[in-house]
Amino acid sequence: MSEIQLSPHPLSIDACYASVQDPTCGGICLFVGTIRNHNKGKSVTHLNFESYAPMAEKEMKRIADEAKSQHGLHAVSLHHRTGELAIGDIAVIIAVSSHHRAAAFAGCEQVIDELKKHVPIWKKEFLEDGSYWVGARP
Amino acid sequence: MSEIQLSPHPLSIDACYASVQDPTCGGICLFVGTIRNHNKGKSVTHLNFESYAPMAEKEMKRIADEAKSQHGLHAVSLHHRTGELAIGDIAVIIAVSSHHRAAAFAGCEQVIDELKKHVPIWKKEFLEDGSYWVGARP
Amino acid sequence: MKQSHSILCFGIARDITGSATITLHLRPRPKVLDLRTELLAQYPAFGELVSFAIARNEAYADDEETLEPGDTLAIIPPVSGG
Amino acid sequence: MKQSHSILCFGIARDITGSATITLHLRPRPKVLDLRTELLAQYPAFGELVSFAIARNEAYADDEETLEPGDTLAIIPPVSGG
Repeated sequence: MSEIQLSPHPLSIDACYASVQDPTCGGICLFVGTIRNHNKGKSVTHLNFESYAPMAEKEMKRIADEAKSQHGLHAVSLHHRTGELAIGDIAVIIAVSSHHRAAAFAGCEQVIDELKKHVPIWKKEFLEDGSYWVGARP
Repeated sequence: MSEIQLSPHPLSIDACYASVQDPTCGGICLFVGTIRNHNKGKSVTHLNFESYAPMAEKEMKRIADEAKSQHGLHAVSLHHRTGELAIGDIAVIIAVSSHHRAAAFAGCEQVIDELKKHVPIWKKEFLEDGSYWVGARP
Repeated sequence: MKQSHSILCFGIARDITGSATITLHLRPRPKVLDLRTELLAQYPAFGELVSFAIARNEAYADDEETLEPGDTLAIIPPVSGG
Repeated sequence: MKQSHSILCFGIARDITGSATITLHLRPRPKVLDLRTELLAQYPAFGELVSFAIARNEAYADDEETLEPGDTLAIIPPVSGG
Protein backbone atom coordinates (compact mmCIF):
# COMPACT_ATOMS: atom_id res chain seq x y z
CA MET A 1 0.00 0.00 0.00
CA SER A 2 1.25 3.48 -0.77
CA GLU A 3 -0.65 6.65 0.00
CA ILE A 4 0.18 10.26 -0.87
CA GLN A 5 -1.22 13.67 0.03
CA LEU A 6 -0.37 17.12 -1.31
CA SER A 7 -2.28 19.49 0.90
CA PRO A 8 -2.60 23.18 1.83
CA HIS A 9 -3.69 22.17 5.34
CA PRO A 10 -1.45 21.39 8.36
CA LEU A 11 -0.02 17.86 8.25
CA SER A 12 -0.58 15.32 11.01
CA ILE A 13 2.13 12.89 12.14
CA ASP A 14 -0.53 10.69 13.73
CA ALA A 15 -2.52 10.49 10.48
CA CYS A 16 0.56 9.57 8.46
CA TYR A 17 1.55 6.98 11.09
CA ALA A 18 -1.95 5.50 11.22
CA SER A 19 -2.06 5.02 7.46
CA VAL A 20 0.90 2.59 7.50
CA GLN A 21 0.44 0.92 10.90
CA ASP A 22 -0.43 -2.77 10.71
CA PRO A 23 -0.47 -5.59 13.28
CA THR A 24 1.84 -7.69 11.09
CA CYS A 25 4.60 -5.03 11.18
CA GLY A 26 6.78 -4.40 14.20
CA GLY A 27 8.57 -1.30 13.00
CA ILE A 28 7.71 2.06 11.49
CA CYS A 29 10.24 4.71 10.43
CA LEU A 30 9.10 8.30 9.99
CA PHE A 31 10.81 11.38 8.64
CA VAL A 32 9.43 14.82 9.47
CA GLY A 33 10.77 17.87 7.64
CA THR A 34 10.15 21.25 9.23
CA ILE A 35 10.78 24.88 8.34
CA ARG A 36 14.11 26.11 9.66
CA ASN A 37 14.64 29.65 10.92
CA HIS A 38 17.79 30.09 8.87
CA ASN A 39 19.34 28.99 5.59
CA LYS A 40 22.97 29.62 4.67
CA GLY A 41 23.31 32.12 7.47
CA LYS A 42 20.26 34.16 6.52
CA SER A 43 17.27 34.63 8.83
CA VAL A 44 14.08 33.16 7.37
CA THR A 45 10.73 34.65 8.47
CA HIS A 46 8.35 32.32 6.60
CA LEU A 47 8.06 30.57 3.25
CA ASN A 48 5.79 29.48 0.48
CA PHE A 49 5.60 26.11 -1.28
CA GLU A 50 4.30 26.16 -4.83
CA SER A 51 3.64 22.89 -6.66
CA TYR A 52 2.75 21.61 -10.11
CA ALA A 53 0.09 19.57 -8.36
CA PRO A 54 -0.92 16.85 -10.86
CA MET A 55 2.70 16.07 -11.75
CA ALA A 56 3.87 16.34 -8.12
CA GLU A 57 1.25 13.78 -7.09
CA LYS A 58 2.35 11.40 -9.87
CA GLU A 59 6.02 11.73 -8.88
CA MET A 60 5.20 11.25 -5.19
CA LYS A 61 3.24 8.09 -6.01
CA ARG A 62 6.04 6.78 -8.24
CA ILE A 63 8.69 7.39 -5.56
CA ALA A 64 6.58 5.74 -2.85
CA ASP A 65 5.81 2.72 -5.06
CA GLU A 66 9.46 2.29 -6.07
CA ALA A 67 10.70 2.42 -2.46
CA LYS A 68 8.02 -0.08 -1.47
CA SER A 69 8.97 -2.63 -4.13
CA GLN A 70 12.75 -2.09 -3.92
CA HIS A 71 12.89 -2.53 -0.13
CA GLY A 72 10.02 -4.99 0.29
CA LEU A 73 8.08 -2.57 2.50
CA HIS A 74 4.59 -3.14 3.83
CA ALA A 75 3.29 0.41 3.33
CA VAL A 76 4.54 3.91 2.50
CA SER A 77 2.78 7.20 3.21
CA LEU A 78 4.05 10.52 1.90
CA HIS A 79 2.38 13.84 2.82
CA HIS A 80 3.61 17.24 1.59
CA ARG A 81 2.28 20.66 2.52
CA THR A 82 1.75 23.53 0.09
CA GLY A 83 1.14 27.27 0.55
CA GLU A 84 2.49 29.57 3.23
CA LEU A 85 4.32 28.03 6.20
CA ALA A 86 5.86 29.51 9.34
CA ILE A 87 9.06 28.55 11.19
CA GLY A 88 8.64 25.12 12.83
CA ASP A 89 5.70 24.11 10.62
CA ILE A 90 5.83 20.65 9.12
CA ALA A 91 6.55 20.65 5.37
CA VAL A 92 6.72 16.90 4.76
CA ILE A 93 6.02 13.64 6.59
CA ILE A 94 7.03 10.18 5.40
CA ALA A 95 5.96 7.00 7.20
CA VAL A 96 7.19 3.54 6.23
CA SER A 97 6.16 0.23 7.80
CA SER A 98 8.07 -2.96 7.26
CA HIS A 99 8.61 -6.42 8.70
CA HIS A 100 12.33 -5.67 8.77
CA ARG A 101 13.61 -2.61 10.60
CA ALA A 102 16.63 -1.92 8.39
CA ALA A 103 14.39 -1.86 5.30
CA ALA A 104 12.08 0.70 6.95
CA PHE A 105 15.02 3.06 7.57
CA ALA A 106 16.50 2.58 4.09
CA GLY A 107 13.12 2.97 2.37
CA CYS A 108 12.19 6.11 4.31
CA GLU A 109 15.55 7.75 3.57
CA GLN A 110 15.20 6.87 -0.13
CA VAL A 111 11.75 8.52 -0.29
CA ILE A 112 12.94 11.85 1.16
CA ASP A 113 16.10 11.83 -0.98
CA GLU A 114 14.12 11.16 -4.18
CA LEU A 115 11.41 13.67 -3.25
CA LYS A 116 14.02 16.41 -2.89
CA LYS A 117 15.45 15.56 -6.32
CA HIS A 118 12.38 14.99 -8.44
CA VAL A 119 9.02 16.20 -7.10
CA PRO A 120 7.98 19.51 -8.73
CA ILE A 121 7.55 21.58 -5.60
CA TRP A 122 9.30 24.93 -5.18
CA LYS A 123 10.18 26.69 -1.96
CA LYS A 124 10.35 30.48 -1.83
CA GLU A 125 12.05 31.73 1.32
CA PHE A 126 11.18 35.12 2.75
CA LEU A 127 13.97 36.89 4.61
CA GLU A 128 13.79 40.16 6.46
CA ASP A 129 15.15 41.95 3.40
CA GLY A 130 13.69 40.05 0.43
CA SER A 131 12.82 36.64 -0.93
CA TYR A 132 14.24 34.02 -3.28
CA TRP A 133 13.50 30.62 -4.81
CA VAL A 134 15.64 28.06 -2.99
CA GLY A 135 18.23 26.26 -5.10
CA ALA A 136 17.29 27.93 -8.40
CA ARG A 137 20.54 29.84 -8.97
CA PRO A 138 24.14 28.69 -8.37
CA MET B 1 20.05 17.23 24.56
CA SER B 2 19.01 13.65 25.21
CA GLU B 3 15.84 12.66 27.04
CA ILE B 4 14.65 9.21 28.10
CA GLN B 5 11.44 7.77 29.56
CA LEU B 6 10.67 4.29 30.85
CA SER B 7 6.96 4.34 31.53
CA PRO B 8 4.00 2.06 32.29
CA HIS B 9 1.70 4.53 30.51
CA PRO B 10 0.86 4.71 26.77
CA LEU B 11 3.59 6.45 24.76
CA SER B 12 2.92 9.54 22.63
CA ILE B 13 4.59 10.09 19.25
CA ASP B 14 3.76 13.79 19.47
CA ALA B 15 5.43 14.13 22.88
CA CYS B 16 8.59 12.36 21.69
CA TYR B 17 8.62 14.51 18.52
CA ALA B 18 8.08 17.73 20.49
CA SER B 19 10.99 17.00 22.81
CA VAL B 20 13.53 17.06 19.93
CA GLN B 21 11.94 19.62 17.59
CA ASP B 22 13.93 22.83 17.21
CA PRO B 23 13.75 25.73 14.73
CA THR B 24 17.42 25.27 13.83
CA CYS B 25 16.82 21.68 12.65
CA GLY B 26 15.15 20.82 9.38
CA GLY B 27 14.84 17.07 9.80
CA ILE B 28 13.59 14.64 12.41
CA CYS B 29 13.74 10.85 12.09
CA LEU B 30 11.48 8.72 14.28
CA PHE B 31 11.27 4.99 14.86
CA VAL B 32 8.11 3.50 16.36
CA GLY B 33 8.11 -0.13 17.49
CA THR B 34 4.73 -1.78 17.97
CA ILE B 35 3.47 -5.14 19.17
CA ARG B 36 3.03 -7.61 16.33
CA ASN B 37 0.25 -10.20 16.25
CA HIS B 38 2.64 -13.02 15.42
CA ASN B 39 6.21 -14.11 16.07
CA LYS B 40 7.87 -17.03 14.26
CA GLY B 41 4.50 -18.22 12.99
CA LYS B 42 2.82 -18.23 16.39
CA SER B 43 -0.24 -16.11 17.21
CA VAL B 44 0.47 -13.56 19.95
CA THR B 45 -2.47 -12.36 22.08
CA HIS B 46 -0.65 -9.79 24.25
CA LEU B 47 2.65 -9.34 26.04
CA ASN B 48 4.38 -8.03 29.09
CA PHE B 49 7.57 -5.95 29.34
CA GLU B 50 9.57 -6.30 32.53
CA SER B 51 12.55 -4.04 33.18
CA TYR B 52 15.41 -3.61 35.60
CA ALA B 53 14.39 0.03 35.77
CA PRO B 54 17.40 1.89 37.26
CA MET B 55 19.86 0.03 35.02
CA ALA B 56 17.58 0.27 31.96
CA GLU B 57 17.39 4.05 32.37
CA LYS B 58 21.17 4.32 32.65
CA GLU B 59 21.68 2.20 29.51
CA MET B 60 19.03 4.18 27.60
CA LYS B 61 20.75 7.43 28.55
CA ARG B 62 24.17 6.07 27.59
CA ILE B 63 22.92 4.88 24.19
CA ALA B 64 21.17 8.18 23.45
CA ASP B 65 24.22 10.21 24.48
CA GLU B 66 26.58 8.07 22.40
CA ALA B 67 24.42 8.33 19.28
CA LYS B 68 24.19 12.09 19.79
CA SER B 69 27.94 12.61 20.01
CA GLN B 70 28.91 10.03 17.36
CA HIS B 71 26.53 11.43 14.72
CA GLY B 72 26.61 15.10 15.75
CA LEU B 73 22.87 15.12 16.45
CA HIS B 74 20.94 18.03 17.90
CA ALA B 75 18.69 15.99 20.22
CA VAL B 76 17.68 12.39 20.93
CA SER B 77 14.55 11.21 22.73
CA LEU B 78 13.99 7.57 23.68
CA HIS B 79 10.75 6.38 25.28
CA HIS B 80 10.06 2.74 26.23
CA ARG B 81 6.86 1.27 27.62
CA THR B 82 6.67 -1.33 30.41
CA GLY B 83 3.90 -3.61 31.70
CA GLU B 84 1.13 -5.29 29.74
CA LEU B 85 0.66 -4.32 26.07
CA ALA B 86 -1.87 -5.37 23.44
CA ILE B 87 -1.39 -5.97 19.70
CA GLY B 88 -0.67 -2.68 17.92
CA ASP B 89 0.37 -0.86 21.10
CA ILE B 90 3.54 1.19 20.91
CA ALA B 91 6.48 -0.39 22.78
CA VAL B 92 9.19 2.11 21.89
CA ILE B 93 9.57 5.52 20.24
CA ILE B 94 12.84 7.14 19.23
CA ALA B 95 13.05 10.68 17.88
CA VAL B 96 16.25 12.25 16.57
CA SER B 97 16.72 15.79 15.29
CA SER B 98 19.72 16.88 13.30
CA HIS B 99 20.94 19.57 10.95
CA HIS B 100 21.88 16.82 8.51
CA ARG B 101 19.24 14.36 7.36
CA ALA B 102 21.55 11.37 6.84
CA ALA B 103 22.86 11.71 10.41
CA ALA B 104 19.30 11.68 11.78
CA PHE B 105 18.56 8.37 10.02
CA ALA B 106 21.88 6.78 11.03
CA GLY B 107 21.59 7.98 14.64
CA CYS B 108 17.99 6.78 15.02
CA GLU B 109 18.82 3.34 13.62
CA GLN B 110 21.83 3.07 15.95
CA VAL B 111 19.67 3.83 18.99
CA ILE B 112 17.10 1.09 18.25
CA ASP B 113 19.85 -1.42 17.36
CA GLU B 114 21.75 -0.73 20.59
CA LEU B 115 18.58 -0.72 22.69
CA LYS B 116 17.68 -4.19 21.44
CA LYS B 117 21.16 -5.46 22.34
CA HIS B 118 21.84 -3.86 25.71
CA VAL B 119 18.89 -2.37 27.61
CA PRO B 120 17.69 -4.72 30.39
CA ILE B 121 14.06 -5.06 29.33
CA TRP B 122 12.46 -8.46 28.82
CA LYS B 123 9.46 -9.30 26.69
CA LYS B 124 7.16 -12.18 27.63
CA GLU B 125 4.84 -13.16 24.80
CA PHE B 126 1.48 -14.72 25.53
CA LEU B 127 0.18 -17.12 22.90
CA GLU B 128 -3.16 -18.87 22.83
CA ASP B 129 -1.54 -21.96 24.38
CA GLY B 130 1.14 -20.58 26.71
CA SER B 131 3.80 -17.94 27.18
CA TYR B 132 7.56 -17.56 26.87
CA TRP B 133 10.39 -15.08 27.36
CA VAL B 134 11.44 -13.89 23.89
CA GLY B 135 15.01 -14.74 22.86
CA ALA B 136 15.98 -16.43 26.12
CA ARG B 137 16.47 -19.95 24.77
CA PRO B 138 18.13 -21.08 21.50
CA MET C 1 4.40 26.58 -40.98
CA LYS C 2 5.22 26.95 -37.24
CA GLN C 3 3.43 24.96 -34.54
CA SER C 4 2.40 26.83 -31.38
CA HIS C 5 2.71 25.31 -27.92
CA SER C 6 1.60 26.75 -24.63
CA ILE C 7 3.86 26.05 -21.68
CA LEU C 8 3.21 26.26 -17.93
CA CYS C 9 5.70 28.22 -15.84
CA PHE C 10 6.34 27.52 -12.14
CA GLY C 11 8.49 29.08 -9.42
CA ILE C 12 11.38 31.12 -10.76
CA ALA C 13 10.29 30.27 -14.35
CA ARG C 14 7.16 32.34 -13.81
CA ASP C 15 9.28 35.20 -12.46
CA ILE C 16 11.52 35.02 -15.56
CA THR C 17 8.70 34.91 -18.15
CA GLY C 18 6.39 37.18 -16.16
CA SER C 19 3.48 34.80 -16.76
CA ALA C 20 2.03 31.47 -15.56
CA THR C 21 1.71 30.37 -19.23
CA ILE C 22 3.71 31.33 -22.30
CA THR C 23 3.28 30.38 -25.96
CA LEU C 24 6.24 29.39 -28.13
CA HIS C 25 6.17 28.90 -31.93
CA LEU C 26 8.29 25.93 -33.00
CA ARG C 27 8.98 24.01 -36.25
CA PRO C 28 6.54 21.17 -37.05
CA ARG C 29 7.11 17.99 -34.98
CA PRO C 30 9.63 19.69 -32.70
CA LYS C 31 11.73 17.87 -30.14
CA VAL C 32 12.03 18.87 -26.49
CA LEU C 33 15.50 20.19 -27.34
CA ASP C 34 13.95 22.65 -29.84
CA LEU C 35 11.71 23.94 -27.08
CA ARG C 36 14.68 24.41 -24.73
CA THR C 37 16.64 26.23 -27.46
CA GLU C 38 13.78 28.59 -28.27
CA LEU C 39 13.14 29.22 -24.58
CA LEU C 40 16.79 30.22 -24.01
CA ALA C 41 16.70 32.45 -27.10
CA GLN C 42 13.65 34.34 -25.91
CA TYR C 43 14.49 34.32 -22.17
CA PRO C 44 18.28 34.22 -21.70
CA ALA C 45 17.79 34.31 -17.89
CA PHE C 46 17.00 30.57 -18.02
CA GLY C 47 20.70 30.11 -18.77
CA GLU C 48 21.52 31.51 -15.32
CA LEU C 49 19.64 28.76 -13.48
CA VAL C 50 21.37 25.70 -12.00
CA SER C 51 19.33 23.69 -14.52
CA PHE C 52 15.79 23.33 -15.79
CA ALA C 53 13.76 20.39 -17.06
CA ILE C 54 10.77 20.13 -19.37
CA ALA C 55 7.72 18.12 -18.36
CA ARG C 56 5.51 16.63 -21.06
CA ASN C 57 2.10 15.37 -20.00
CA GLU C 58 3.08 15.58 -16.33
CA ALA C 59 6.29 13.55 -16.60
CA TYR C 60 9.94 14.50 -17.10
CA ALA C 61 10.75 14.55 -20.85
CA ASP C 62 14.01 13.65 -22.59
CA ASP C 63 15.54 16.13 -25.05
CA GLU C 64 14.91 13.69 -27.93
CA GLU C 65 11.17 13.25 -27.38
CA THR C 66 8.91 14.69 -30.09
CA LEU C 67 6.20 17.11 -29.00
CA GLU C 68 2.68 16.41 -30.23
CA PRO C 69 0.01 19.09 -30.63
CA GLY C 70 -2.10 19.08 -27.49
CA ASP C 71 0.74 17.93 -25.17
CA THR C 72 0.67 19.53 -21.74
CA LEU C 73 4.10 21.18 -21.35
CA ALA C 74 5.76 22.77 -18.34
CA ILE C 75 9.10 24.32 -17.40
CA ILE C 76 10.49 22.68 -14.23
CA PRO C 77 13.17 24.83 -12.58
CA PRO C 78 15.32 23.19 -9.83
CA VAL C 79 12.89 21.65 -7.33
CA SER C 80 13.16 22.38 -3.60
CA GLY C 81 10.43 20.46 -1.80
CA GLY C 82 10.83 18.59 1.47
CA MET D 1 34.77 -17.87 55.61
CA LYS D 2 32.27 -17.46 52.77
CA GLN D 3 30.89 -14.09 51.73
CA SER D 4 27.16 -13.89 51.01
CA HIS D 5 25.75 -11.86 48.12
CA SER D 6 22.14 -11.26 47.24
CA ILE D 7 21.37 -11.15 43.56
CA LEU D 8 18.35 -9.76 41.69
CA CYS D 9 16.65 -12.07 39.18
CA PHE D 10 14.69 -10.77 36.15
CA GLY D 11 12.66 -12.38 33.37
CA ILE D 12 13.49 -16.02 32.81
CA ALA D 13 16.12 -15.85 35.60
CA ARG D 14 13.31 -15.37 38.10
CA ASP D 15 11.46 -18.35 36.61
CA ILE D 16 14.62 -20.49 36.94
CA THR D 17 15.43 -19.53 40.53
CA GLY D 18 11.80 -19.23 41.61
CA SER D 19 12.51 -15.93 43.33
CA ALA D 20 13.09 -12.22 42.59
CA THR D 21 16.22 -12.33 44.81
CA ILE D 22 18.58 -15.18 45.65
CA THR D 23 21.56 -15.36 48.00
CA LEU D 24 24.82 -17.06 46.98
CA HIS D 25 27.74 -17.83 49.28
CA LEU D 26 31.08 -17.21 47.58
CA ARG D 27 34.77 -17.22 48.58
CA PRO D 28 36.08 -13.91 49.95
CA ARG D 29 36.76 -11.23 47.30
CA PRO D 30 35.11 -13.29 44.58
CA LYS D 31 35.19 -12.35 40.91
CA VAL D 32 32.15 -12.14 38.67
CA LEU D 33 33.27 -15.44 37.14
CA ASP D 34 32.99 -17.13 40.57
CA LEU D 35 29.40 -15.91 40.78
CA ARG D 36 28.60 -17.30 37.32
CA THR D 37 30.19 -20.65 38.22
CA GLU D 38 28.26 -20.96 41.49
CA LEU D 39 25.03 -19.92 39.77
CA LEU D 40 25.44 -22.64 37.12
CA ALA D 41 26.27 -25.21 39.82
CA GLN D 42 23.12 -24.43 41.81
CA TYR D 43 20.82 -23.76 38.83
CA PRO D 44 22.01 -25.79 35.80
CA ALA D 45 19.07 -24.40 33.77
CA PHE D 46 21.09 -21.18 33.26
CA GLY D 47 23.30 -23.25 30.98
CA GLU D 48 20.33 -23.73 28.64
CA LEU D 49 19.96 -20.00 27.95
CA VAL D 50 21.40 -18.31 24.87
CA SER D 51 23.61 -16.37 27.30
CA PHE D 52 23.38 -14.39 30.51
CA ALA D 53 25.24 -11.39 31.88
CA ILE D 54 25.89 -10.13 35.39
CA ALA D 55 25.22 -6.51 36.31
CA ARG D 56 27.17 -4.92 39.14
CA ASN D 57 25.88 -1.62 40.51
CA GLU D 58 23.54 -1.24 37.53
CA ALA D 59 26.15 -1.71 34.81
CA TYR D 60 27.33 -4.76 32.84
CA ALA D 61 30.24 -6.42 34.67
CA ASP D 62 33.25 -8.23 33.20
CA ASP D 63 34.09 -11.74 34.44
CA GLU D 64 37.35 -10.47 35.99
CA GLU D 65 35.79 -7.74 38.16
CA THR D 66 35.98 -8.31 41.92
CA LEU D 67 32.73 -8.16 43.88
CA GLU D 68 32.67 -5.94 46.95
CA PRO D 69 30.34 -6.48 49.90
CA GLY D 70 27.32 -4.24 49.35
CA ASP D 71 27.47 -4.35 45.54
CA THR D 72 24.05 -4.43 43.87
CA LEU D 73 24.13 -7.55 41.70
CA ALA D 74 21.68 -8.81 39.08
CA ILE D 75 21.36 -11.64 36.58
CA ILE D 76 20.64 -10.27 33.09
CA PRO D 77 19.22 -12.95 30.77
CA PRO D 78 19.07 -12.15 27.01
CA VAL D 79 17.31 -8.80 26.68
CA SER D 80 14.33 -8.36 24.33
CA GLY D 81 13.13 -4.76 24.52
CA GLY D 82 12.12 -2.63 21.58
